[in-house]
Amino acid sequence: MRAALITRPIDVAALVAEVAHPGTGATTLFIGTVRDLHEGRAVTGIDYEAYEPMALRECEAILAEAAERFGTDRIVVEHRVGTLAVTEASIAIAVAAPRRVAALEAQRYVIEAVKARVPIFKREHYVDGTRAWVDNRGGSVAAASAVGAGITP
Amino acid sequence: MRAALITRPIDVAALVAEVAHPGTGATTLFIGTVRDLHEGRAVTGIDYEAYEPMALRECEAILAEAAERFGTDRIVVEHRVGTLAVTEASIAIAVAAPRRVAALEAQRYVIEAVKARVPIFKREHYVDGTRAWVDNRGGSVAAASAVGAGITP
Amino acid sequence: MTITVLLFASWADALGSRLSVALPEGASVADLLRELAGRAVGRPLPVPMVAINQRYATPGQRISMGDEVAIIPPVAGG
Amino acid sequence: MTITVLLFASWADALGSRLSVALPEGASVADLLRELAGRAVGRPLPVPMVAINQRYATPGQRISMGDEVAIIPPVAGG
Repeated sequence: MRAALITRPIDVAALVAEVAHPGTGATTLFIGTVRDLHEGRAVTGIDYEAYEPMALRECEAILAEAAERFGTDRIVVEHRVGTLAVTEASIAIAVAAPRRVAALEAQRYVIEAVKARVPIFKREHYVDGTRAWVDNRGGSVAAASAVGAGITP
Repeated sequence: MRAALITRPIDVAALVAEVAHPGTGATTLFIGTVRDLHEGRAVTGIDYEAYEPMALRECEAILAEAAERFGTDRIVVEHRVGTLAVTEASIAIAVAAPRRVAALEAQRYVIEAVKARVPIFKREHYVDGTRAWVDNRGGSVAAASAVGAGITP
Repeated sequence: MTITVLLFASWADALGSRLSVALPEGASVADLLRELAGRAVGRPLPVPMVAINQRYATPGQRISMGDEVAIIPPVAGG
Repeated sequence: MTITVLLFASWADALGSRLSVALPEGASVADLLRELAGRAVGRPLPVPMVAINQRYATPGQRISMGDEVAIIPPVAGG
């Protein structure tokens, strides 16, 4: 198992090679990429920012959970930080397991958990030159409720 | 969409590149590999044989079903035929979609359907020099019921 | 009528990869399987599917002259 | 007591990426969020989580001197 936050482009072929083993029957690779459209707005790039020590710790916890649950510790995840262009990979997850169900389900577990829990943030750049922080629930800051809503006792 | 049966090693990086698109938010890759153990027996290699025109037709039907169901036609599958060594890839499936759920679910749909329906057969080679045809239900020919069982009216 | 049957894997090992089979006009997939079972008596072969013109066929489906007929042992792709 | 708070994304844009906050001894996460809300009145900030020593904290959890405290806006990894 290995988790990393990196600033260089993700080498997905290296991740697949890293989890390989003669006992492997199935390998899965998930790649998240910056796409050119978000909720109808044309996107030109994304800044990824992380609370790095906690993000790494959460990623490592997620991999340990997946290993325990799906019976394979041949799992690596790399998440990019910094500014990415459209089509660049923001995350890659490679899993190898003796059987396909474990490889498929561990892959899904890891990506869903990363999206839900890991303190990484993104700011989209739009063609009109504006930028906005967005989140995985589909909201942008402008659309979110005011801070007061969440802290009323 | 593209399906192929090939005799050369599968170039998984080329498949990932083939489905790439600026509108892609998630790419999944599934790789099935020959592993060194099957039901406790040490395996040294596998012969894959196909009823080629029907196998290709079934693969294409599966891709069309996945495209319809998950809303992306950026799907390729390659299956190897011939003799493979341990760690070689027998199948690779790459899917790209705007959103991850489609990429994950199309991947799973395609591998499950290929394993269930596509007329491809495999014969395992064991360390003791013997060989046996095996199938995806976990049976080997020696363990299977006699032919008569299936054709009694 | 005489039809040509393609066979694969364990069935090809037992009976060859291509077989000519004489069947009465209007014979069904089940009729063909009964005929082949007679040729494979005592051999440990797995129950196959049958494809007609590269599509899986049902036991009651009729076979016509000129059809491409294939015996499909349990599949193992992936 | 004075604690140092790390902020990210929209919260860092609004209040800076590092803030010193004076809180009474035994203050909770909810107390900290009330204090920060006072500094961000009228700004459209999303409801954050709070982490203490790099683990997500509950609203009732107490903050101690020397804790690493962070404001975590809605996450967007993946």
